[in-house]
Amino acid sequence: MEQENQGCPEPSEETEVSQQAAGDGYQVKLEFFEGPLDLLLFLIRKKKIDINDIPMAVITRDYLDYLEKKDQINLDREAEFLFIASLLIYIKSQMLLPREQETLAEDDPRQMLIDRLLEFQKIKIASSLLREKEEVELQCWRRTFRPPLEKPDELELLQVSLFDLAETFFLIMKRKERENLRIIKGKDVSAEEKLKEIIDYLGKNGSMDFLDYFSSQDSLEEALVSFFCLLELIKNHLVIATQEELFQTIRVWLRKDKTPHQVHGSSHE
Amino acid sequence: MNDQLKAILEVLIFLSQEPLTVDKMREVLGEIPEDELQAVLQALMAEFSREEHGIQIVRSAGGYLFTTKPEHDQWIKRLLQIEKKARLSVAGLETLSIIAYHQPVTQAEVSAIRSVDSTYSIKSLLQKKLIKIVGRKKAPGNPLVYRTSEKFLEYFGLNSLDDLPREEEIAKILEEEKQTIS
Amino acid sequence: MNDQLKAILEVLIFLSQEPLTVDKMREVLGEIPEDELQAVLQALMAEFSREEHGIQIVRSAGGYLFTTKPEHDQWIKRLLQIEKKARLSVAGLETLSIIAYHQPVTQAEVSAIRSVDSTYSIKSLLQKKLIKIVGRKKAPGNPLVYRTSEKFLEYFGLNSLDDLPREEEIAKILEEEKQTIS
Repeated sequence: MEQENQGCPEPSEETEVSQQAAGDGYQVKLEFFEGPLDLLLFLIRKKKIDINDIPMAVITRDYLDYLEKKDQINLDREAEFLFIASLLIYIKSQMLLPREQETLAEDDPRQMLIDRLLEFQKIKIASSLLREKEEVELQCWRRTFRPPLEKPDELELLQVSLFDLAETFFLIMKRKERENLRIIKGKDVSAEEKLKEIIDYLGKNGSMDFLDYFSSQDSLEEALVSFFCLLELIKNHLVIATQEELFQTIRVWLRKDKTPHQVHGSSHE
Repeated sequence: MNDQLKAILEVLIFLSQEPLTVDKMREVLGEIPEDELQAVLQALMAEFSREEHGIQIVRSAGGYLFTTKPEHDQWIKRLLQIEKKARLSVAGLETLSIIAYHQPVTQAEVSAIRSVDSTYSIKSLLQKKLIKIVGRKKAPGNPLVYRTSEKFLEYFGLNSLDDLPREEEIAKILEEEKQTIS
Repeated sequence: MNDQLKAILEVLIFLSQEPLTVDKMREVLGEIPEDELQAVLQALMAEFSREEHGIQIVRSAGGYLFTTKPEHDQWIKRLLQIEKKARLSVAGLETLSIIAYHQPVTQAEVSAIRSVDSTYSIKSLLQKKLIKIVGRKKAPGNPLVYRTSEKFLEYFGLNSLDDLPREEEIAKILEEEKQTIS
C-alpha cells in the first residue's frame, strides 16, 4: 500500500496547517459571548457549580462584573444581556425574602432559569454534534451540473419553496416601484470597462459577492451590463461562480490559471 | 495498479465541468510519470466501459469527462420528464407569485406587473394545475380570471391562502439584509 | 445480480439533481420487486465503497446520491482553486439546532430559547434553504412557523430527522462534561 502512494504527492504541510486553523475557528469565537446564556454557562462551568443548585449571589455578581467589562460580549446584544441581568437580580431577591415554610423544590425561584440553561446546554451540544457532521459533509463534494444532455433547456427549472414564492413576489413589487421612480442617466457603460473592473476587483480581493456588487451599481443599465459581463466571464471559463439556488448570493472567484486577455478569445479551446 | 491515484483521478474527472486535460491533472497532482498517468487513465476508462456501469469516461476536446451511455437514453428522458413536472421556471415562479397574491387576476394584469407578456407562463401553470380559471371579468373583452388551485396549496404545504407569508413579513425578513454579519 | 438494472440505477443517481428516492426510481422504471431493487442498490453502494473508487453513493435526505469521498477533499480544492467552503456561523447553527429539535417552531420561540433575537439568523437560514416556512401558528399575531428542509438533511448528511443526534447521546456528553469539571 505504501508503495502505491508514490504516484500521488502528499499535500504540503502548509495546506494541512491552514485547514486545521480553519477547523478551530468557531471554537475561538466561543470565547466571545454571543448571548447571555453563553456567558452564564461559562461562569457556571468556571466556578464548577452544579447547574441545579446555582448560588445566585455569586453568579449574579460575576455576571454583572462581566457586563461591566463588556470586552467579551457581543455589544449588539447588550439589551439581551441586561434583560438576563435583571432576571438574575430578581431571582436573587426572591430567594432573600423570608418564607413561611421551607421552600419546596417546585417553588424554587431558580427553576425557570435552570430549565432554560439546561435546554440551552442541550442545544449547544446538539450544535457541536451537527458541526462535526458539517465538517465531514463539506469534504464530500457533489456535482452541481449534468453531463451534456440532448435538451439542455430543461436544466433551468427550479424546485421552489413557499419562501421563494413570497420573495419573488416581493422582489417584483420592488422592481415595479423602482421602475416608476427611475431617473434616466446619461452615463454610457461599456462592457469592456465593466469586464476590466470586475477582473481587477477579483484580482485584488480574490472573490466577490455578486449580488452585492450588482446592487451597488449606479443605474439599472450598469447593473445589467455587469451581469452580462459575469455571464461572459463564466462562459469563457475565466471565473468560477457558484450559486446554490435562485436568489442566493452568487459568489465569484477568479480562476488563477487563466489571464484576462483571454476574455475575447474563442470559447472553444 | 495504483489504486489511490485511480480514485483521485476519478474524483477530479467527476467534478470537472469541462473535459479534464492531462495538463490540468498534472497541475493538481504535481509531477507524475507520463506512462503511469496514462496507464491509470486507461484502467479507469476500461473499468467504466464494463457493461455493469451505466456511466462512462470518454475522451472529448482533449480531456476526460463522465457521460452516460447512450443505451440508457430512454430512462434518462423519463427521469428528466418527471423532474420537469415537479419544477418551475423563473418566469413560472414570478407569474405564480403574482397570481397567488393578487387573485383573482387576469392575464393582462399579470403581464402588466411583470412588464412581460405572460401568456405562455400562465398556460404552463394551467397545465401543471397550479392555477385554475374561475370565470371572466366584467371588463372590455371579458378576459379570463385566474386563481391558485388546491394543488397549489398542496405544492407549498399550505392549509389555506391565509397562510401565505404577508408582504410585510417578507419585507421584514429581507430588508434587514446588510445589517449584521452572522 | 441484475447488471442492467444496476447500470440504469447508476445513471439515474448520477443524473438526479437531488438525492434520488426509491419512489422516483419506481416512477422511472415501472414496477420492480422491492427486494430486487434493494439488492441492486446495496450492490451499487458496495461497489463504490471500495477503495479504488474516489466517488461513493450515499443515502441522503431519503434518497441516493453520488458524492466524492472525504479523503480526497484536498485535491478537489486544488482542482477548483477554492481555499475552503463556508461554514455556518455559530448563531446560525444554534438557531438551526433549535428549529431541528423543536419543529414546528416560531421565531419568538427560537429567540426565547437562545435569549437572543433570532430574526437575522432565521432569515439567513431561509435564504440558504436550510429551513422553510410551513404555515402559521394559531396564536396571537398568527406568527409564521418554521421547519427544517430537505436541504438541511442533505447539508448534514442525514437520511431523515431520525438521524439527528439523539437525546441520550446529548445527555451522555453532558454527563461527561460534568465529570471533567468536578
